[in-house]
Amino acid sequence: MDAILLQILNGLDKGSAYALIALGLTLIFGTLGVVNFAHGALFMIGAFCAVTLQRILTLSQTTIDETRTDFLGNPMQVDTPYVVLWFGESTGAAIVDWAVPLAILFAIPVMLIVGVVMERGLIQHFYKRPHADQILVTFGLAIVLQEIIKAFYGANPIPTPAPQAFRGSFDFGVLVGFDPNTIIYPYWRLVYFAFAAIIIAAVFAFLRYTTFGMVVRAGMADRETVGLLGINIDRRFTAMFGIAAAVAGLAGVMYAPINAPNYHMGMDFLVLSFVVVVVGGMGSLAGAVLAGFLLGILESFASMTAVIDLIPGINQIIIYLVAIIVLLARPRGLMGRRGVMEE
Amino acid sequence: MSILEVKNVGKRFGGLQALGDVNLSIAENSCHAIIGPNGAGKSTLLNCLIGKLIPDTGSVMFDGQSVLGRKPHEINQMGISRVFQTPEIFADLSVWENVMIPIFAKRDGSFRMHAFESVARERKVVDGAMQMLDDVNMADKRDLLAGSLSRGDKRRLEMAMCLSQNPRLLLLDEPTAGMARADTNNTIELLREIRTKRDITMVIIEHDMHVVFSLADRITVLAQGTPLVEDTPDRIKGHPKVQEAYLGEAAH
Amino acid sequence: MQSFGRKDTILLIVVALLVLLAPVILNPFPQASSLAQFNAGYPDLMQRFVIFGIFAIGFNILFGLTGYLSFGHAAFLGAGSYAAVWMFKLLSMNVIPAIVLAVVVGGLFAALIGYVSLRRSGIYFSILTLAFAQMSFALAYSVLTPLTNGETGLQLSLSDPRIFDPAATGSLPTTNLFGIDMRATTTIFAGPWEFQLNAGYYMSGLIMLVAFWLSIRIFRSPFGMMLRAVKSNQQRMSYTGLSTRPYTLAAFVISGMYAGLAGGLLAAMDPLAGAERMQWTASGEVVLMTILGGAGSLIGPVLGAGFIKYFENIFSKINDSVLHTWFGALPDGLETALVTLVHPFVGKGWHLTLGLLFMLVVIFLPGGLVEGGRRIRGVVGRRNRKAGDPEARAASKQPAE
Amino acid sequence: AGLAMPTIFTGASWAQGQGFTNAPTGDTVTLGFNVPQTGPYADEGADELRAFELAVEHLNGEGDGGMLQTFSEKNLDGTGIMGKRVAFVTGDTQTKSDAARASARSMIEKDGAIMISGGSSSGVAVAVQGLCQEAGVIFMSGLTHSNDTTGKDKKANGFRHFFNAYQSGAAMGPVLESLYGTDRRAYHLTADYTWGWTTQESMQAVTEDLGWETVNNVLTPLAATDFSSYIAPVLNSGADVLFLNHYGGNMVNSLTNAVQFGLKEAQANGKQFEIVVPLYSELMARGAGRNIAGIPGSQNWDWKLENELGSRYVGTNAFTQSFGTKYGFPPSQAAHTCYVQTLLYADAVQRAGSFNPCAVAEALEDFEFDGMGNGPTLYRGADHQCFKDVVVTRGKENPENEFDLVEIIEATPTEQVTYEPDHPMFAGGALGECNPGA
Amino acid sequence: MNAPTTSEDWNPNANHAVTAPAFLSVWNIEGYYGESFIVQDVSFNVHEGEILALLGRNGAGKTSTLRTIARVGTPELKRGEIWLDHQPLHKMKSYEAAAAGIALVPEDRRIIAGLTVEENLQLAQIAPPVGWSLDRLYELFPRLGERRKQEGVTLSGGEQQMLAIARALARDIKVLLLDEPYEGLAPVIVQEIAKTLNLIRDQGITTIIVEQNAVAALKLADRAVILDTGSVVYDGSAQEVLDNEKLRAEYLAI
Ligand SMILES: Nc1ncnc2c1ncn2[C@@H]1O[C@H](COP(=O)(O)OP(=O)(O)OP(=O)(O)O)[C@@H](O)[C@H]1O
Ligand SMILES: Nc1ncnc2c1ncn2[C@@H]1O[C@H](COP(=O)(O)OP(=O)(O)OP(=O)(O)O)[C@@H](O)[C@H]1O
Ligand SMILES: [Mg+2]
Ligand SMILES: [Mg+2]
Repeated sequence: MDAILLQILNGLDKGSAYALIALGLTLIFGTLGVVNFAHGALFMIGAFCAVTLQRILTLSQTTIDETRTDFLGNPMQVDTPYVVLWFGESTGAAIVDWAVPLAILFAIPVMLIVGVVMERGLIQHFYKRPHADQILVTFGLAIVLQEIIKAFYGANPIPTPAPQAFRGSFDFGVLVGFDPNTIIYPYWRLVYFAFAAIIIAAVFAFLRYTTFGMVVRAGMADRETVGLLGINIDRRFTAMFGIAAAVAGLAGVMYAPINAPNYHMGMDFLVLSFVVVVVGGMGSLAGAVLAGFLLGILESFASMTAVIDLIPGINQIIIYLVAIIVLLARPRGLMGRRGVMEE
Repeated sequence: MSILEVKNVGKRFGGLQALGDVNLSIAENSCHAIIGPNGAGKSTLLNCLIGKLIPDTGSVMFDGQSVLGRKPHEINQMGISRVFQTPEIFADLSVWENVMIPIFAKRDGSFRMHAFESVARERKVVDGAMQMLDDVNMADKRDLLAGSLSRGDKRRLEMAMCLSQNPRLLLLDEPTAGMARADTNNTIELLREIRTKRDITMVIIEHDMHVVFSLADRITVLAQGTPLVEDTPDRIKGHPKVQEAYLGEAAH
Repeated sequence: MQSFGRKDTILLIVVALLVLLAPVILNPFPQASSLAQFNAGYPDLMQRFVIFGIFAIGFNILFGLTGYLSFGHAAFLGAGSYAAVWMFKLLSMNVIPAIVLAVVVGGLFAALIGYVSLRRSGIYFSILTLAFAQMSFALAYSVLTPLTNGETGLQLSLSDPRIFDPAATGSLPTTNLFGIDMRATTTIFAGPWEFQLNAGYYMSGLIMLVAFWLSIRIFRSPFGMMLRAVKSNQQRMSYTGLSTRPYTLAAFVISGMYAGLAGGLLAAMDPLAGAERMQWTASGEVVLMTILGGAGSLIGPVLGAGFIKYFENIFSKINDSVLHTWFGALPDGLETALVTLVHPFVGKGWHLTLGLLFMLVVIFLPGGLVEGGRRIRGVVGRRNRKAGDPEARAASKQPAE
Repeated sequence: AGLAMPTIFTGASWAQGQGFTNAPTGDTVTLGFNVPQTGPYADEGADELRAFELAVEHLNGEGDGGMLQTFSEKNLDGTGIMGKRVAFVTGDTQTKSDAARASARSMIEKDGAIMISGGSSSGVAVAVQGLCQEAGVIFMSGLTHSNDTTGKDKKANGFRHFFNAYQSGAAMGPVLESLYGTDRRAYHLTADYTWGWTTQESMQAVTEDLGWETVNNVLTPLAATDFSSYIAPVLNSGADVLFLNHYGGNMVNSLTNAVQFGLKEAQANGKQFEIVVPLYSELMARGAGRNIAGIPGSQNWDWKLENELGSRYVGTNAFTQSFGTKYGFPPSQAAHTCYVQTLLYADAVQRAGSFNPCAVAEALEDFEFDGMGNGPTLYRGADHQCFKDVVVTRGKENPENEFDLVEIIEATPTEQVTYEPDHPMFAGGALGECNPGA
Repeated sequence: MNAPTTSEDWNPNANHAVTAPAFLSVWNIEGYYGESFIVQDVSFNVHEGEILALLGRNGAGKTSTLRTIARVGTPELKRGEIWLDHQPLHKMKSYEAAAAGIALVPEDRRIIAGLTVEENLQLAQIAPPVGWSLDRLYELFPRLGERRKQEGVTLSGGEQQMLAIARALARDIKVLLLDEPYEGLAPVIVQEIAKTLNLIRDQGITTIIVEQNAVAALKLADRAVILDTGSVVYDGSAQEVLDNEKLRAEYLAI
């Protein structure tokens, strides 16, 4: 029982990550109809916003300490971050410590710019082109973005810890009456869960309580006619792209403490996010979120020893197996709309 | 002897009873027109005949066999072809490939693995397609992409595709809408000619009364999903209820 | 028009000549020159060109004609490789049984996956195929290790039964075609040039020509026309009395057999089958090859395959010391500047170059590399036709009808 | 000679004339360095490549000579190998066996490489080793830790300097005992492929010999990025030690996740909960950041060895000095093993007096040497595995900079990590005969 | 083939920008679909409040001309000018032209998939200027009111036509371009729409109507322009076409 509760909790958290990543993709892919293979790269850039801010905050003044030597026997260089010099030891350290949350503020404008530039500079020429061309160009772009990040940050993961206050975990089990240590849960993951909920709610509210969503959907179905109705659909598509990039980027920022970012983390999530979006159903935000949670929870269950013992290797394939079953049982995924990317 | 027997067919869309309780019997080799106001359920009825929709109630018998429950391609292989209200063609193929495909379908059935023969060597099919395009005055456009045709031409092409199959029952959903007058007249001629040359039954939906009265042997008036009257053209023309609800001044 | 006409015959002859002369054409630089780095005429790469060409040709039959975008074709390639290596382990080092079984296994596997996946179309189909391939990959890497040898890949070993061959002693046997060693190479030294004629390459090349010829036949056949009809309007097709599923399934199986063939040939040239051959990136690669070359065109996919493999194998090997030899003759400052400039795009940066080229090709050549060829021909042609300009303009003023 | 008649030579593609593949004809000899330049191990590959370049420099008499001065054999004098200047080509394995083989084949077929070295994973090492065996060139593997490389997949033309999973286990046993006692309950998370399995198997065998109990072993998918659902049940399982049999990105992520779940601070069975990572690398440690502090693991070599454990490990400082001077940071164990392999190959050629792979192999087999930073070492002839001390390390609590992440606990002496060639974990393969390619 | 300049008050040599002669002027426009030259040097004028019938056989280029005026992407306008009430339409994109007061009811209706009837109408009122209220439109087409929650594309053919016209009226427009508005409509509805069009004219809206039912269109129209293979072959009063047998037979085959 507690094991199951634990995995549900785990699955919810994993699911919130999947849902958040898929949400950004579904805005571009499910709504604008652009097969965006660069989505993973956007997620990755988001995570590297956190890394970059961390680097900026730890920009250091280098002094030579003659009393110590480095590995080659030369006098040791000592780096002191400027923030520590300026604000004093404790405040400076606290600012560095809070780099990831601060990176949210940093990432929003960066990602909006990245999204808008990407749409204006490239994607806008591809709305009418075949999906195959979109795949090729966005895949090319993803590689280029990835390689640029690699050139600056290397291929190795870069640890980007959460603030001290959110390290460690919370004994959830005790709260609901289990023995200590049965259901523990890292604080940062609770934060991630809450953050995902807020972003998802905000995107839903935006699309639901403004006409924006309707216009964009209409524009995707028939750009020409929407233009005839006096609507500058290009601008809205650009805005949508910017929002989607920001959502993807924020998902990445918050993910950085969970797994140290590396330059190919986007590719690792790319396939998964497409699967989530399609299982959820093309054109449905709710579907993407639902599918994210569904797959997250099922993946957690499949990692239980009892389950693996029963079906060896199930944890390797569970996501794909579920995807196949869902798509066979429901022609358009969980809640897909008719006519979106069906041919 | 009736070739198509529609009994008690009903179809609902959510809260809307699109077809109430339709009974229709269409005589072999006749031309039967269905007219009625917009949204009366005419296209829906045709959809039920070709397997695009499955009616909620009732039965549809074609030549003694039930149509319901069969896949669209099986129904076509039974000998039913349809021209759609908005043209359904192979937009990315050339005009004459559009006409060849139905001929192949008629000859080879619903699937054949003719992967190593050459299309150009299929003389009969090629000639048949050319002949058909000649018949609808489109021979000069045979190499154009069907998708780049004007709307009237698309309609003519679709009709050629259906006719090239020599169907026993031809369902025409507004075949001349958007066609120039001259071509409308040609189409009427073509359909007449085909009727005299071959054994073919036609069901035609049209709002252009000129076409209806030139072709139809019998007319059913459908309104709100149920047949209002069924009679000969002359008597329909004079029918007061029809005039008021549907024809307006046009009949005068 | 749609027959195996003169144009197709010429195309086939040109391709055949290219395949025949590839060892020479691809080695344009003398062996000792600093540009020899760009030579691609060595057996391994030439084999890869034609084998991935086969893979892409097959993929194009499905994707180019029907528009069904499979993201799982690598699974058939991988299955073909495994089948072939098992033949080498169990039966004989002769490549014939291995290739035959690879084609059969590729086809059967494709029939299975296609039968299920083709219940859906569009993106839903793509994701279904992707899911199947990823499952195959994950299982081959882990649970199926007894069958696939997991991470390290399936290789020959001295203890294999190989019932039709004499027992191997000491060294591992090599693959052969009735005694012709697939690795046998004749090297021609012509002055400073060096050309390697390799038996395995010529066998693969011949098979590719046959595969290419078959694909032209399919493109020109009524079947090919039906596949294009599937892409254009499935509704119309079914109301015309055609059942679309068997057509798409047949195309899927045919392309699966091509993939199996390619997988078998890879193993025949180098008897190893690894799980990564089934990964989504491998499936993605054939998609990219086909689009890059020009989906739906006959020769495009082969060009795309060559393009990607060339960059993968040639550009990745250019390192800084190679750059220094190239620019060594220049003044020092300029040399360093040029090396720094080129450095990010070669060696470990070859991905960057490839990514940029993907973007450039698709932006400037919608329709892929074949479109590039067409444009070059167009420019040349137009220059020749300049004299008749007013006439040409008058002609174009005629309406389309 | 531009107008000379074409000469035609027929034979296996990579064997030309002298009885073995790619016999060097001019005044240079070409070595092929095949390392991951793209993908997750690109940084490791870059470090390997640096070491290779340094080795070539030293062989050609440039630079400060590095370990050539400390190496127990004195055959190499900075004039290349057998008087031929050393040239090299590089390639990208992409950490895929297929791509690695393609790259190696191009080095052999196109560039005439006589020896291939490098690699950063066992799958690639085994695949390329197989290829070199077929082609008839020597393979000096880089970083490969699976038992199989010199176990069931060993090849006559392949040689491994790096240690292996069995040796990790053997080395760590005593250390684990002294750190955590004999009454422990272990939980294993294991990457679900051959390297993971062999590592887990070794660790389980060793710890059970100490009297530890194995609570559970869970296989984790290769593609996993988030290990939370595997980590979460650990604390409640009754275990008090967690083994992460993961490598590279998997290890960084699983360790980060484990620390997030508070396992490092937790108490279980009345003891402090502990995490163990059997195979350690500097780059992984850097990726894991502060999470690695205090976590024990094993290494092939570390740049601090000579300073901390004395002159037994001579060579370490010489190498660190020349590497650090050239590149500005200390070398990793991957760099070290690649550097040493290159020198060992060169020396073997020199001693054999021939580039013929069979002669080289013979010179390497049962070769004993010293001064390469690992102390006295044996290249065993029976399986082409090096036997030397294994370094047991632990993440440093307060690292001074990003290269100073691990501290050495001890170096386990060679005897403790030596096993019989027919040990069951290594059974099932045969070296076969050396293949010169002709 | 040059356009016969039967339009009285228009001097082609005048400075167009300053002295735009009519309410809507189309000057020597040339439109291309890729390489194919479809709209070939078409010119005509429409006066404010006028109904112009644009006639011709299938493929004559009527739809292409209307699309060019509405500034839809294809056909591409390569030469010529279009002026609406001193505004240069030829320099605009379709949404700008729409804001300037152009509304096109396309021949294939173009009801937007995935939106309900009501949403289709709301969509038209997002960008200013807004025209008739939804209530008023439902009054005009009660059928649409009944079906307001239904997905637009599942309407019957005729209902879709009504929706397309209603959508144009939902905007405050100066010029209404109707591409075969009667197609697929029952005769009674045709009469209804004809009445509506008269009503619209009374409000000062200018209309260009393309119709295969030439007689119906001519009865409604003040003037007529006839196209043949992409060029203007007649420009004059509608009544004259109705009266002139020869003209009708030659260009309209009626
Ligand atoms: N899929 C559907 N969902 C909901 N309602 C539908 C659907 N299809 C048709 N309807 C409704 O059913 C009614 C009948 O439609 P149908 O297309 O059969 O009319 P019709 O007689 O062909 O009209 P028209 O002459 O205008 O083409 C219409 O009111 C239409 O809105
Ligand atoms: N997208 C296109 N690409 C190429 N040619 C086209 C395209 N659309 C139309 N055409 C061609 O342009 C010409 C004019 O077409 P248009 O649709 O304007 O005619 P129309 O007068 O509206 O005819 P209809 O009465 O049949 O609707 C036709 O010859 C048609 O084939
Ligand atoms: Mg209808
Ligand atoms: Mg038109």
